[in-house]
Amino acid sequence: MKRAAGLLLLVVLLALWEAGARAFALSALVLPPPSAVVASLWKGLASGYFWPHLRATGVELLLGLAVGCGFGFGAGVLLAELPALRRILMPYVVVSQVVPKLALMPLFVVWFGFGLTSTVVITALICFFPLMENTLTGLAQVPPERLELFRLLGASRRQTLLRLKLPTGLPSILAGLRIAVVLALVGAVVGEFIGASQGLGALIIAAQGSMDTPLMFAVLVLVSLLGLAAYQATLLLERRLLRPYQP
Amino acid sequence: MKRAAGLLLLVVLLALWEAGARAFALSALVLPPPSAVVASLWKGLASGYFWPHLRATGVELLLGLAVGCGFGFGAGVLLAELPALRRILMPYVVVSQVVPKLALMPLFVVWFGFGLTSTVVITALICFFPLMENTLTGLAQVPPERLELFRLLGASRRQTLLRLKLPTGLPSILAGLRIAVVLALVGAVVGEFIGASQGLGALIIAAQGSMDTPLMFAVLVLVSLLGLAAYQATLLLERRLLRPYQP
Amino acid sequence: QQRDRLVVAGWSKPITEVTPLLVDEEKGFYRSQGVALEYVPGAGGGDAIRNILSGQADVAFTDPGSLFAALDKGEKLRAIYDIYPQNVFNVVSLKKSGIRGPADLKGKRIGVYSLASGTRQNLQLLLHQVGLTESDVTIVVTGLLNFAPLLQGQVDATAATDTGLLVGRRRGLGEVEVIEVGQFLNVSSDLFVVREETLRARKDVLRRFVRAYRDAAAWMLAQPQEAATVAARRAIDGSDPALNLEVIRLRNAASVSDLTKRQGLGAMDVASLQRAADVYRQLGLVKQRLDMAQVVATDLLPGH
Amino acid sequence: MSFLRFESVGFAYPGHGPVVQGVDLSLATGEVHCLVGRSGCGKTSLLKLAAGLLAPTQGRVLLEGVPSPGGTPLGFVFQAPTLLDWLSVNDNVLLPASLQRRPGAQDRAACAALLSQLGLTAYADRYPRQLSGGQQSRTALARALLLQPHLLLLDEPFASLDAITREELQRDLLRLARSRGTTVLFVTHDIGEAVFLGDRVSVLAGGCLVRTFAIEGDARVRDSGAFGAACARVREALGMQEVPA
Amino acid sequence: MSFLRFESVGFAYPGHGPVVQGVDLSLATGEVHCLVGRSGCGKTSLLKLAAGLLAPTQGRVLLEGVPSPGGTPLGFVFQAPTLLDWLSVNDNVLLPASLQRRPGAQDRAACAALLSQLGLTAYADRYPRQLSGGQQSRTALARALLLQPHLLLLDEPFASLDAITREELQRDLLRLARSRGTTVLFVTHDIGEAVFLGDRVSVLAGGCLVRTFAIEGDARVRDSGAFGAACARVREALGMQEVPA
Ligand SMILES: Nc1ncnc2c1ncn2[C@@H]1O[C@H](COP(=O)(O)OP(=O)(O)OP(=O)(O)O)[C@@H](O)[C@H]1O
Ligand SMILES: Nc1ncnc2c1ncn2[C@@H]1O[C@H](COP(=O)(O)OP(=O)(O)OP(=O)(O)O)[C@@H](O)[C@H]1O
Ligand SMILES: Cc1ncc(C[n+]2csc(CCO)c2C)c(N)n1
Ligand SMILES: [Mg+2]
Ligand SMILES: [Mg+2]
Repeated sequence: MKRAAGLLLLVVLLALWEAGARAFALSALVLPPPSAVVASLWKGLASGYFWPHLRATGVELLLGLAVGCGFGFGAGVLLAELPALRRILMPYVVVSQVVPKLALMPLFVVWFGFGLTSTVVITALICFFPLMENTLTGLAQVPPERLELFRLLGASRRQTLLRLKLPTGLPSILAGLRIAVVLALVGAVVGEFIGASQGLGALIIAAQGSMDTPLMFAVLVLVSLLGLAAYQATLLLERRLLRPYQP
Repeated sequence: MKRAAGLLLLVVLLALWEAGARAFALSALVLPPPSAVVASLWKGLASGYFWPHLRATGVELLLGLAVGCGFGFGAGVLLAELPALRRILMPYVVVSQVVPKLALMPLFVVWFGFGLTSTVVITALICFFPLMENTLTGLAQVPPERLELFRLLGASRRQTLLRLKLPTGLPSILAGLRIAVVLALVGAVVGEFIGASQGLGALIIAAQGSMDTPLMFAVLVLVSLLGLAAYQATLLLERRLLRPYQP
Repeated sequence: QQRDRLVVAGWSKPITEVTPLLVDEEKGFYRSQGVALEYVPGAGGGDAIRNILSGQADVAFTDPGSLFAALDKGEKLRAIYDIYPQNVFNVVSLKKSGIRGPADLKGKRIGVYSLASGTRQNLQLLLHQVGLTESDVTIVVTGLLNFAPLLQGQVDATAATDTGLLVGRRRGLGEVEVIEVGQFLNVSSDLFVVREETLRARKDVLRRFVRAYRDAAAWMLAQPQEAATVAARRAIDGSDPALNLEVIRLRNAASVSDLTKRQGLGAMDVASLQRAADVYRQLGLVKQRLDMAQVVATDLLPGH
Repeated sequence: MSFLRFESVGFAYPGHGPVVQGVDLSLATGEVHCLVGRSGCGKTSLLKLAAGLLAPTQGRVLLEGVPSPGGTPLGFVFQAPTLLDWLSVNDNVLLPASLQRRPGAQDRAACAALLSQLGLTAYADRYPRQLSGGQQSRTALARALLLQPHLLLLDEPFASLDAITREELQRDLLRLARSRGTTVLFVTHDIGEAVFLGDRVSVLAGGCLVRTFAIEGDARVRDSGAFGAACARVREALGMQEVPA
Repeated sequence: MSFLRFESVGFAYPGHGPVVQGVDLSLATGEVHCLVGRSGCGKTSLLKLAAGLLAPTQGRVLLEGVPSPGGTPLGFVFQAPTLLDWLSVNDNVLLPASLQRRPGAQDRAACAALLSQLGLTAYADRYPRQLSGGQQSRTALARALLLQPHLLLLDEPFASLDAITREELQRDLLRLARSRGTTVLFVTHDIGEAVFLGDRVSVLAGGCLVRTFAIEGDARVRDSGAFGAACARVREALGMQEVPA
């Protein structure tokens, strides 16, 4: 039922878009009709034109996500356990986040070279932050009685972290992961805007350069599908991990 | 003490950067030494060149943050209260997030016109998501006994939301806000890359155009300071709001 | 056979416009000169120069504006080849707007790709020719899809390039008025630029590269059909060979001038560059007086 | 008409076997009814069925003639004190009022009176985490009493209180229920408490009501023989052999 | 040497007045010591001081001669059952073992034995939220007993249990403590329970130890006169006038 409602909404939206594009006789430059986008999408997929780019972005997304989430989670744990460090390092973390990566891309290219590495670094940098913040917050949400329990049981710091704080903070950490997954894809695509000759981001810029808006929207559809798949995978992971929480 | 350690770290980092820039005889076009950046910063501030841009970005940041957080919070509440809606709308939300705003900016300009509106829309779109996700997660963390209590007390849905779920989810929501604040600034600056001729983002691009890398870094310093100020303000707000939680 | 690795930093992704740099696999222009060519992308001429300054690349495919700016900052750079002697920039307006010449731009809203782009610099050049400055118009940053706001009436005119106008027309731009900047100041659009140090240390490889590029450009001039087909395979935006062909025709047209007809492809027009540099200085885009004779290195080209 | 009525009520948590089976019980208005039974026999579940927090899977629960939860104002004390961490004791107690209106002077006076009666006046401005276990239970009790509900559902409200406080509160509760005609369903593990408080005492076992005893007025005096005898009967119904001195 | 020793211990929560004052007490190895006192008098705080969860602001607490917490393995039952929501009953009980090693067959056997003794065998795979209040308390008790600690600190462990279970467990606890020489500090509100269990019973009031009674062996039999007399003495020390039948 819900699935049907969702599908219906999609069809209605697309129909409105198509009708709008026709009614206002909008130039494809301003807003291409969905039919043109679908045609372009189909062509790109059938001819195999999209696949290498989709693969490139997919690989960057996965690598960047792995690195970024690894560091984000690690930093969250570290700063949660060492509050003194938090006051010292947090400004640097904030700066690393607010500085537009697009502006720093030339520097990344100098440091990390062209292609995969730079894009992965950008992706990692972008998705690092939400996971860190949410880990930080999640780990702090342990009720004091349980901390006392673990102290009494002689649990080491590590055990308290792994077996108490982490399970308690899990919902919050997973919310961070959902944000991170979405941001990581944006990071990968934006990284490709500048530093790459392959990938969906590069394709978007190329399509803009040749003012092929149907192609650009087709690529955006691919990006969206990739994003939806990644998000859905996160939800599945979440459902598995949170199972004992909803008996 | 911590403040001193932080300051020391900053000085050491800057010294390393200066030494590195000199040792490798890097071109100032690639990585300007901090001295050049400081000189450029000082010049821009003293001559008043930066102020209108700083103001423009600040205004966009505040407006975008207000709109984005408003919608993000609202959507989080709505989707938390109506899980059916969540399954239907979430894909659209994800798509709105993974589609790079930079690619859509030209179309935003067509839809929303140049200048403030477009940038505010982008900013809002970007900072909307983390707040939504964290609100969604935070509101779901209420222990069932307390929900039962509120049911027994005949609390309306609205009251249960405002007086139980919200206070319970507050730490999580505030973590979302911290992420949102940081992303909003990125959004504002990136929005200015294309849609504006004023603001720190426009300044960054202009500096890139004239290959004035020290100026670009000076602007990045301004962006960082703005980001730190905004983040600090969020922390203060958080400290106030969470006071009853740490008696 | 041992080949020398040489990296070219472009201002764009590997698009049809730079087909001569993308066809080594098929045509072997560079291989036969003992050069192993690589291409690194960029977003603008500034990126290309930054990439050679940082050692990521050896040769920059960049516009004179970026070259001037870098020279102005004290970088030691040399221009070794004139890729497009013709100025390809223009300002496009709808017929009904009544803009016929640069003077009509006064008080109008004019779109540029970005504040860092050649469209803006060339717009400034054009305005300068009729005694206007940027402050007499409203500059609007539109991004690459710059004809959309023109069609929607959010700008009165938009600065573009010849290929931009071409694809715009194909996408249904309709009847427009075009002011070509080249009519007023026909300065080169793109050059190969290297660091002085590279020129000294790798002169021989550079010479072979220039020779190879020239062969590739000549091939593109002679065989536009074939070039369009190869570009369909190599260029990221080349999926439509018919469009490729038109783009290639435009680039071919920009690659030749009276001077190149006399001295061969790539010949540098020092006087024209000097004029441009002087105008850039008058516009305040560069601070120092640049002596282009010192910057141009002609001795890599055959016949010198 | 009975005030609260279970009509062959059965209940099972989803995915588990039945925990309440065929319970028929009715409480007259103003009756104090005590429920005893072994741990896990379904007392809390029965209380939640009465409150409408659980919906019976069989039969029905009627409160003043309508299926629970109807509009009857009721006070509930959970087995574990369920206080809101971010509210002071005062605000926790005032919660039921503040969900209906801006708490007025009258509410504040009622709150202060309850706090004083429960020995919490000095703790009115503390947060729950700063209280001892018994102080938390008392706060929860005060909250349930604030609005003078017609029905009180109490789940071992005095379990973590010392004997003195406990006996004082038993007397206070009885006085209050009698004077206001409040109907009370009271879960306890203390048989003496059940006999002292209850007009009737029901024994629950394995989800079934096995016996209901009416307690005569003279069994109300703790050192009377009737009290001991009533206790002994309840103990026996619970399956306890040994009898106290 | 005494096993657990309070030496003029005082304690105050930061920003509040003292809640434990000048407490001198020592428990011999294998002693079962009960602590009674009115709600809020400082029993839980004293227990936490013994466990080293709170550090005394005055005096010191010695466990086997060293300041608490030393290395003495101890079992603690909190006043509210503090179980981990995401672990099954089994895993909650095994927690102390699994924090030290991979729980082996022996641990699993000990866990199963405890669960069976506490009547929880059928609930071993449930999560805490699926248990009744008393079942949760028993799980917490099983957890405290799993590793056979030398010291047991129990904060009203039987408060939410029915009389039968309670008396069974009292006997079990006593047997266990005697056979293993476990030292027990036991907080309760039930005076009968204190007298039945304790070698000595201490009365706490306003943070001070006001009296300590030694309970003679013959007072251990619940229906003996000595039992009643001992209870009466404790009640009196608590300030209760009335005596039960
Ligand atoms: N975290 C805290 N901060 C401040 N005061 C506290 C805190 N915890 C307890 N108290 C106070 O200390 C006193 C003793 O508390 P404690 O928990 O030791 O009492 P108790 O004897 O265990 O009472 P009960 O029988 O009600 O559990 C109480 O008055 C209580 O209000
Ligand atoms: N959420 C739940 N899901 C499944 N089973 C449950 C749930 N809550 C309680 N139970 C089971 O239902 C039975 C009755 O529980 P209930 O809480 O009513 O017992 P009780 O009589 O209040 O016991 P106690 O005196 O220990 O509080 C118990 O066996 C318990 O394990
Ligand atoms: C034929 C040709 N067309 C467009 C450009 C684009 N462009 C011109 S200048 C500039 C950036 C200046 O910093 C860019 C991107 C070019 N170089 N050559
Ligand atoms: Mg119960
Ligand atoms: Mg206590």
